[in-house]
Amino acid sequence: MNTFGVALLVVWSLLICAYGIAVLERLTALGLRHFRAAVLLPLAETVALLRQENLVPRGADRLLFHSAPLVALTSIALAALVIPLGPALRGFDPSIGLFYFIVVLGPFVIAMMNAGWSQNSPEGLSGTFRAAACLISYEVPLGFAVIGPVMAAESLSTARIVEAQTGLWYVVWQPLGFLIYAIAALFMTYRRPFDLPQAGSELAGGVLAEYTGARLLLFHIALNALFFLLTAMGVVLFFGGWQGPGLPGPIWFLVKTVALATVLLWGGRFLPRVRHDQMLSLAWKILLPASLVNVALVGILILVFPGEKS
Amino acid sequence: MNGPGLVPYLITSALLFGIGVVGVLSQRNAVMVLMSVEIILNAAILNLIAFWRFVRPDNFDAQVFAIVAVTIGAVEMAAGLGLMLLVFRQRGSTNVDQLQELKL
Amino acid sequence: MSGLIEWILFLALSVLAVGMAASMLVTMSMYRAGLALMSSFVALAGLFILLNADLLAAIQVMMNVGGMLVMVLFMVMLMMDPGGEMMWDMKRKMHMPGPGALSMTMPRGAPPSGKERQHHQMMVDMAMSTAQLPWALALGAASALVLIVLVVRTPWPFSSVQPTQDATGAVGTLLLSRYMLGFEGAAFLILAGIAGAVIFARRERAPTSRPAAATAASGTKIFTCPMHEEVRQSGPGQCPLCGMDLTPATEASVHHGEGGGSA
Amino acid sequence: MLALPLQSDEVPPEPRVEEKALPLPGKQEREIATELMVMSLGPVQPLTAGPLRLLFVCDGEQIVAVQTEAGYAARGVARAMTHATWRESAALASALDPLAPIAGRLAYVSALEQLQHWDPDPSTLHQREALLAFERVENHVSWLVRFAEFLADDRLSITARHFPVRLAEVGAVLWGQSAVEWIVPQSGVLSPLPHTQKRMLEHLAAELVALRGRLEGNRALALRTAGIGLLAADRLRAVGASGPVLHASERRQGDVLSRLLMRLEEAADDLRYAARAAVMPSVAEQGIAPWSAPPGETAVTVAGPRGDIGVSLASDGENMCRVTWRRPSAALLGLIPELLTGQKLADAETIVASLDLAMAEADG
Repeated sequence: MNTFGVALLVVWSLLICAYGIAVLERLTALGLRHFRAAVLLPLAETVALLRQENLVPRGADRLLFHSAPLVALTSIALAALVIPLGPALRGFDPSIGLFYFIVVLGPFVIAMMNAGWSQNSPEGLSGTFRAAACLISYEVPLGFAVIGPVMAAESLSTARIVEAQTGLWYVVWQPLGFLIYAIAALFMTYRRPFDLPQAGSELAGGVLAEYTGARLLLFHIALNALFFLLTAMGVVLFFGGWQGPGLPGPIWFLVKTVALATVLLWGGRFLPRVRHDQMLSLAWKILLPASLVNVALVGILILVFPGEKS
Repeated sequence: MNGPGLVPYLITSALLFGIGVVGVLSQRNAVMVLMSVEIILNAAILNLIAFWRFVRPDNFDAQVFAIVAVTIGAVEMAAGLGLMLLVFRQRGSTNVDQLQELKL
Repeated sequence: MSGLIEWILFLALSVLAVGMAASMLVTMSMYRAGLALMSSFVALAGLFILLNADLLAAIQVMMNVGGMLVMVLFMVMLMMDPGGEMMWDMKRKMHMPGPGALSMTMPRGAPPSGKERQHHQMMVDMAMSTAQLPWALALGAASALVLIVLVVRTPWPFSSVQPTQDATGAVGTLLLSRYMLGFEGAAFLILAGIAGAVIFARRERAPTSRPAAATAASGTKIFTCPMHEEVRQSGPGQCPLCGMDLTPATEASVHHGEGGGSA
Repeated sequence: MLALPLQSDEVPPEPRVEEKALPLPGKQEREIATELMVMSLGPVQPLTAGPLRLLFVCDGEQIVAVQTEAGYAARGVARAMTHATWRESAALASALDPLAPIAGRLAYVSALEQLQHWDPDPSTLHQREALLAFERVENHVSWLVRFAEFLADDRLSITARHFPVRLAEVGAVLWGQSAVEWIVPQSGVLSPLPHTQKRMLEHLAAELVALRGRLEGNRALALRTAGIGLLAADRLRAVGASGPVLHASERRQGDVLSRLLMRLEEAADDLRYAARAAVMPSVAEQGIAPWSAPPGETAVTVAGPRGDIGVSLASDGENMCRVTWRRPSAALLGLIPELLTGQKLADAETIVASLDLAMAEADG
């Protein structure tokens, strides 16, 4: 299969996914009654952002300012390649697929930091501090949470992890790991209630304070697409991926991902916004020990019921 | 035509090592010195992997060694940065030419 | 054919790795220096992939880009780089010639007197490298040269075997069998590193950092407001007019000329 | 929009900027010994009702100094009243705080009645108090809606949002569209409240009590609001603050959470009071010449939603020659710098919002 075609396909599907997440977010905020508004608002915002002037703040580090949204999108597009949409439907399947996924998302975080730092404003810098603090805290629990499925499937390959869940989804006997993964996913994409690096009128948008127009749009797309990817990876790791009775694999995968994204977005709205130092203590004092307990539990379960891993 | 052999990789590694030495010896900010040390470390790891590939590709000991080296590099960086933070809080600067208290 | 492509990739990646490492020393902003280091690491990871060490490439990117570099950038932002293009702006305003940090070298000789002194002091403050830069350059070049000569002249025992085994599995098996001790040792080292970093970075609340006025506050002193001289009371508290903390009367009158200088 | 009877040479005062140097901490006392950041917020920001500019000087995430610039909403109400007739001044008084028109107007009308030596009968007093209480509740619940937005807590936001709507329904039954017009010197106020509406008010009060009970046990909410923005009761009394902010410091801990709970508690009490008082029959007797006053001086204070709104009037027989307002938000405004200093930047929003400042009233 030619590489160009795959790249084009990935970019298009990411755009559609980002749009889907934007619609979902508005649906959870406005309720099902405003379905039309939820479908149309993201499109209207896109048009509005495209018509907006592309401002570069005075004294900005232009190279980083211009490159940040592109780097973010590129790293997300690369990460999207390893997600198995169906039995034979994926970009490529390296033996260290899951590891690759986490590795490739590293530059995304660097891009967010560059975005905040390059704009030469206290708001952006302060937002960057919050984003970086947030990053340091979620990465370790996220790493430990995905170890559970890897231990059970005895493989880092995403396809193998899905196949290993034919009998039983991992969420059934690794609920703690899934919970940690879900919280870390909300952390990583700055979703509520962890949206402090971006929200709050005191920072006027935080990391993205000075971004306008098309670049801001790119960041919105990147963040939404990243959220979709993380929920999709959550489905792969804990909900059996594309497996399901009757319907073809990709449809099952999509249904599961949308359902999981809805639950995450909707659930996050019912907690007050968490302050950054509370995010840190949540990550280090609760999530990290909990993820270690999860690893130990999974290990014990695998030893006690050797048949489960099939 | 064969691909690049062992020697080109080793030359790259030697160049990286030289740059690292320049950085360690000349940089004024302690964080920059730490970053230069990382370059030296990476030059060494590149050496290890090149030797593994071209001399003993059937023996994976070199990769294990490289992984441990990367780990040690990260630990060194974390401890070093913690130290720098402490120094910065106490002195308000991490410039090595201003931290001369241990000098005779 | 594949050999040619391999050569092209190798040259591009090694030029990138070496060039980025060099530009780390040349750029003026420490934040950008950190990013240059990251690019060098990523190019190195590319070289690892060329050498069939995919696992190590992934580890390289994750450890260095995902973990370490974030620490570096965080540190840099925390310490001095205020964000944006400030250093370039300064350079432009001061009309300094030369590329990047090479123009901001440590001035030599004793500080001049008179009008030049301020400029000299500013150069000292802004310099990215110490006065030993020429020595360092010479030493670096010499060591690289010696290494290259040694590398070229040594007859290396080549092996034409292609690595076939899955490196991930082999390395994992080795780590948990023959090198178990080293593996655990590295884990222990990380633990020690975490503990050390936490102890280093912990903020010490030394008693000396408190303002002397607060520790010296006893009931007998007369306190006054820095803003309102007419406010006088016999203990610490807040000014009824503006709400500022009261300061001891004697110190306040001493420091009055400096305008709100803390004791 | 109110046409202010300003003369052409009467210009509202410029926004006042405090000219004093900010007391900044020395390098030793700071958390991160690096450069300070200055962040500006406003003048138009969602934290206060009306424009207020806030300048934060931050050491990392910690605020080390705050400067406020008020006066963007200054209209010179007191000054304008001395140039207006007694009847026009009633409209001006209700515009002092557009969010609490009844309190301002009632303070003015009561002062006028005192000048006229006209004593309202108890039922009129009760009905006016009921109106005031109702307005306090309306202000408290609409503050709650805004505050829930800052916390980004949708459950609280959804619960809070239906209170203003239902209160407005009751209000429309009681007074038609404009309750303010009911307050006229020497006159009773309102028709008795239908019993169904009374029950609705009592029901809303019970809901508010239940909401308060739930919020008191809500740990997620306490994480964000408890222990920040502490205000001592003595300090509040010293600057002349009153209302729920003072009560929160007197009866509870005085942090943001206690202010939230205090508002809910007072709103429930006020609703019950309004339900009781509003069913009394009105005595509609109109005196002679309500819009004039003999020479004299008087001062009246009524309990507004943000504290006591007071007016002191001096009449020379024809017009007012001196008018001074007591503005509760202005007292709290001066506390913002000391309140925010030492707090985290992320908390500043919640703390300022918890004071419920009405800038139009604070600027006068």
